[in-house]
Amino acid sequence: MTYNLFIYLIITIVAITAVMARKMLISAIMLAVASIALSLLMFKFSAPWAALFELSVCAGLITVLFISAVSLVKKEDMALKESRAKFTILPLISGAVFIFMAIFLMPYFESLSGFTRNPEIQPKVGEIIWKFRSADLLGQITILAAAVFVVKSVFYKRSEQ
Amino acid sequence: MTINLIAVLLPFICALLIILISDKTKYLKELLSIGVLLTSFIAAALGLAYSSGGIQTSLNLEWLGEISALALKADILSSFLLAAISMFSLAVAIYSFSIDKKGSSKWFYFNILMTQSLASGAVLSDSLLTMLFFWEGMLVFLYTFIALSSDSHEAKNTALKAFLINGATDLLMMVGIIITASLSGTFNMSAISNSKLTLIGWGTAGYTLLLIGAVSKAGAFPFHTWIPDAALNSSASFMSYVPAAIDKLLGIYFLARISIYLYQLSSSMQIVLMALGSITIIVAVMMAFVQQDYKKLLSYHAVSQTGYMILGIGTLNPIGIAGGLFHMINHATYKSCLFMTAGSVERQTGTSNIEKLGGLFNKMPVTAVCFVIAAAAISGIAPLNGFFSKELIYKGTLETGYVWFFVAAELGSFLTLASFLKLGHSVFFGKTPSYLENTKEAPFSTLFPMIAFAAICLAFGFGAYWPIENLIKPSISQIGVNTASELTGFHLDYLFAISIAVILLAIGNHLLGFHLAGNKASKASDHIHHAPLLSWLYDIAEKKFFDIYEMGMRFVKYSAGWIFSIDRFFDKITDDIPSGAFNLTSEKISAIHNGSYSLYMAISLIGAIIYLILAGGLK
Amino acid sequence: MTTELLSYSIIPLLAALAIPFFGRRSFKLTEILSNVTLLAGLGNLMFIIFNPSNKLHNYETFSFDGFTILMLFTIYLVALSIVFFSTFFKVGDFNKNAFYPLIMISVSAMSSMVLSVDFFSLYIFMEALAVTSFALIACEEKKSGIEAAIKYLLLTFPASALILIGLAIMLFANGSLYFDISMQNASPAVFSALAFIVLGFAIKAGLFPFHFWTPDAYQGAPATVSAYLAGIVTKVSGMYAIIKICTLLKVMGPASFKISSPLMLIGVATLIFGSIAALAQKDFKRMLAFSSISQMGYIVAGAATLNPIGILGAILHLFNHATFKTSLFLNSAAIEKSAGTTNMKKLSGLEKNMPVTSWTSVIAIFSTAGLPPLSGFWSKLLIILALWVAAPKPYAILALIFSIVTLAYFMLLQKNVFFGKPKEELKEVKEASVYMLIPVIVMCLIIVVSGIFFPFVFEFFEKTL
Amino acid sequence: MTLTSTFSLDWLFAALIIFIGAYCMVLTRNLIKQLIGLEIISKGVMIAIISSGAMSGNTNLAQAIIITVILVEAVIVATGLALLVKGYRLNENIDVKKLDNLRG
Repeated sequence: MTYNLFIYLIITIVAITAVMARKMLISAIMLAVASIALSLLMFKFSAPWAALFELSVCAGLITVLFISAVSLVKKEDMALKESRAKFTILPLISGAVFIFMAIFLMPYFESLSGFTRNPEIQPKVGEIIWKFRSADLLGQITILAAAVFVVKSVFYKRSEQ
Repeated sequence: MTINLIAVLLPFICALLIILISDKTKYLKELLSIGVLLTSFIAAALGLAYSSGGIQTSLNLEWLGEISALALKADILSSFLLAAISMFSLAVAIYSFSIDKKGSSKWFYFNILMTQSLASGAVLSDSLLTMLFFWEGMLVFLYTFIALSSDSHEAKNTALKAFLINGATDLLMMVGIIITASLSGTFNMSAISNSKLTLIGWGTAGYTLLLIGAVSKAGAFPFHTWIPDAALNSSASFMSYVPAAIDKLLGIYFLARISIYLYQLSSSMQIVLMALGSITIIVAVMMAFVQQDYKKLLSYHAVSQTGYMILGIGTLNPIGIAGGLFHMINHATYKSCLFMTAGSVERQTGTSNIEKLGGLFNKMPVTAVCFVIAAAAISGIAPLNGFFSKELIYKGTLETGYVWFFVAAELGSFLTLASFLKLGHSVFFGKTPSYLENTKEAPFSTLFPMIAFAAICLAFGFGAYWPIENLIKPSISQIGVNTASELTGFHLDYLFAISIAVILLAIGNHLLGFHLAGNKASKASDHIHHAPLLSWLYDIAEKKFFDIYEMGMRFVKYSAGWIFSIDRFFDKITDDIPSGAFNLTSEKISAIHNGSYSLYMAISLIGAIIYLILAGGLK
Repeated sequence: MTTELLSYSIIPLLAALAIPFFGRRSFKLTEILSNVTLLAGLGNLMFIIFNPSNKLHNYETFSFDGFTILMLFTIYLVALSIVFFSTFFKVGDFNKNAFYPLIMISVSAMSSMVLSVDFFSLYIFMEALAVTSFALIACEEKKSGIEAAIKYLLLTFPASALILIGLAIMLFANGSLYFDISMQNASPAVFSALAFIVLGFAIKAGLFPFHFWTPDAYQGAPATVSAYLAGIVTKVSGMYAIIKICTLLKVMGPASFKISSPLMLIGVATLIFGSIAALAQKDFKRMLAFSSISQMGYIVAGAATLNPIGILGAILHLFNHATFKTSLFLNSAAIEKSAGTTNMKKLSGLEKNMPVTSWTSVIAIFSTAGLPPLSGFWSKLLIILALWVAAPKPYAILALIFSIVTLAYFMLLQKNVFFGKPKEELKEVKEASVYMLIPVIVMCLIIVVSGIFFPFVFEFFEKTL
Repeated sequence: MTLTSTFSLDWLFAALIIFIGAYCMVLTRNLIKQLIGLEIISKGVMIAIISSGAMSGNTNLAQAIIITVILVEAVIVATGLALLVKGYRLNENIDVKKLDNLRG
């Protein structure tokens, strides 16, 4: 319980920092930190595969993508004049919302957990993916193929030049 | 049933075939259509023979479960109407063979065939829903029929006018059908007729809406205004087919069905019906009397005669109903014939303005004789068919005890005869203008249907006993009218005397007008046209002040302004209030309220939360 | 997944992967390959549907329901029309080497979505579909396309999150995400999950308070892509799932009205809002977009009655919407190509120049407005009947009234664009080429034929649904 | 407050993180920040999924789902960034507020 609470606090604080940060680069790095914390949580929930993926894809690949995009549009950091006030009040608002949720949503979550229904069998991850969720494999292939052509179509002018 | 279905399905298939035939082929489309319509007519006539022989057939295709069934039933009334419709389709198809002014002949025959198919389906339907399907289908082809009958912009406008008027009333009728069905629990007309509905509570609304649909189809006041416009802007073939024949047949058929078969009417509704009939007679015949265009004059008469039929059915006694139905078939015959003469005259002389016509009797003798017979029939001159049906209607009206409606009908009769005297005199008699010296008789294909109709006028007049005994009586006794009393016969009673008096008065009036207008027959109506008060009424009527469509358009124009301002108001609300709410929360947030995207996102999220609360997700 | 029909999703995927290799040789081959793949699929589907032996055996040999097969048919039909149309529609600065593969991948994703038997595969294929649509919208080098794509991405992202939350609830409340298992124990938690999932798909379908991205996406996208999006993509990605869930809710008893009644409210609000907003539009494509929103309202309202008739009406209206909206959008594309604009203020009197386009528009418009005997009439009739029977009466009346408003704004459109006096600068406008007219004419034929032979259509669904 | 498992706590924080992400997506003008908000929301959703998997003793199914969700998320972010870069090349800015040419 304490471990979970600790991780959640880290993720919350990191997320707030990512939103509040003045520089986009810091936001991107904060996001990576949040991903790492989340993967630690997943280890705790005994979901090692998910944690590995989270670590490699979210903390790795996505951060790289973000940082390269940020470096392309770097000067916008200065150009975009945004009011800071809405971000500076975020911690306060988050606190208020947290209290609100603890009062109003907690009972709802408690009542939801009353309806838990455990499955009879508990197959292994590989088994699940191959036997029960083979459709997802097709989905993954589809979405990866889509991603390839998306990038190809969006950057079409550039690849020609 | 199969034999009746031929009249529905064969024209439909042929219509689809006609689209495929190239525009360049000569006579192929015409001959194909005439052949198909001839087959349909023979089939329908055989069907009529079967059902008058007591064989009542029906067809049920249950395909919507409890909601409805595709139910067709051929009782005597339906078979009779089916035969009549097929006859008019055939006649008009033959007539139009050598008429050029009918638009593209491909689309003309396509429309005729589609109308024949759908109208046949409508009269055969036993389920209100099936009938509605055919009825609404006809609406589409009414539009294309008018719109394609001429290249002009006016034709498209008139088509739109006809479409909107009939579309609006059909919509009302649809609501009426829904009410009727929910009151009785079924769409099936035979089932409803077993326990007739009464005019209590919702029943009144249901019947009134159905009534609007029926009389609007028949072209009664105030839904008639597209007919005179169509007379000017579309072809004589169209006029002799749809407004003169098919619409009357269907409208009056449905009126008879609802008023006698489905509903048990009250005496107050009887007055409403009779008043509607009388008003239609008077208003339309007044307008007809002063027209200077051959076809437009006829088109107002087509409206006026509808009034007689409604009056007849509105009497709710056997004599009146028989008269109404008999008048329906008679009117279709002679009015079709009259429109055909108009088309022939227009074809041969190039104009339909009666001021420019004259003395055509010698040039076009057959057309003229047909005109005289049909005109005598419509005016109710003694031994022709119009006389007998009108006499039945008068008798029925007098039997109800409301003398005023009888007087109105007689006044209508007087003006009808007067206007036909004027029309006939100025077109076929008098001096022949020099530019008409070379006019020739119309070709045989146009004369044949005219002669046939004139012959029917004579036959149904001299032998009025036969159609009344064999067609009208069985039809109405099958839909539940007691026909014990004698319906026909030539009586030398007071009605005959009155009719003679009316004829003499009309002739006198014509001679007076002729004299006052300086011996110009086409101006013989001027002494009434320019009478004080009447001239003012005529003026504003000519400006379409009373036209329900124009009224609607005026209303739409004003209300559009209103709706626009309401729309602006809501626009302001959707634009300003969400941002206004944000303003209240914090001025800072409003400053960063960055245009459209954020607003979209915020609204979406707020909507999501509201939905979840509504769905009880957060309980 | 329904394995018998799996090839319908795998073959386009393989074709998409093969296209870059063909495209390097000759561009023609790409076009031919895409057209042939889709045509073959469509031919197969038509064989399945119209095979007389199936009818003889009363469709008992069908191992899948009519809804699935109809959706597959619609997907292939619309995609083939679009691909065929764009083969001859050479406008704009396109990357066609990516355009065709993207279309093929989205066809594959849509087919997989239709064939899914659990909520999670529904979700993942929906995402794949969404990703391809973002790219399709932005495949032209235009500012408006980028703007539309970004808005589409960001504004529909909450849908993904909501669906995933719903899935998370479903996961512990049921232990499984399969449709049939999910429905076996209807605990309040399952209803919560369904509420979230329905809400997510409502955003994807562009229903009333969540519709903001729809007009932007349709207006900003290239002409053929907007026809594709409006005709099928957004319908499958949002509406299919909603109807599917409604068919599942149908068997869950009275408690399901907790979900369906707010959904019905949304549907009616959408149909009202869409028609009212469409009245004020100045742009051809934007008006079509709002009309599309309004028709979505009809479908949702019909499905949310949970009445067999209403659900059938919704399914048929989905199909009819695909036919008439595709033809209208393709017509708008033809006009954009010929006249150079879709602004209705600049267009007038095109009927003389483009008669076929004008008349096909009339047919599509009449079907949208629900005039008999066109196919749109029947589906709307079924929906309104279902609303009358199984919903508060005012809903049915509103649906009826706003179907007249539909006719009104489309008449306005027809009048502004095709009728009226031709403008001087539009004198030289030419009719679209015959090949570009073929898809539209085929769609119109389907509208007319399926309207006239509606009893057979009805019988098919009665037996197979 | 005695909790039988960490379920309610997990979901409470998941909700909070989702709120932070949504706040970011509604209020910021910077497109990159929009995408970061999107990422934060997905983090919250993933917490919810893994927690419900653990709750019902169905962690493996949850894992399988999370793997796919991560993939999808990566593709969506990649698409978003690609569109952003292309938009930057055409518009010379990444301001959401200036994306308002489509209206009417």
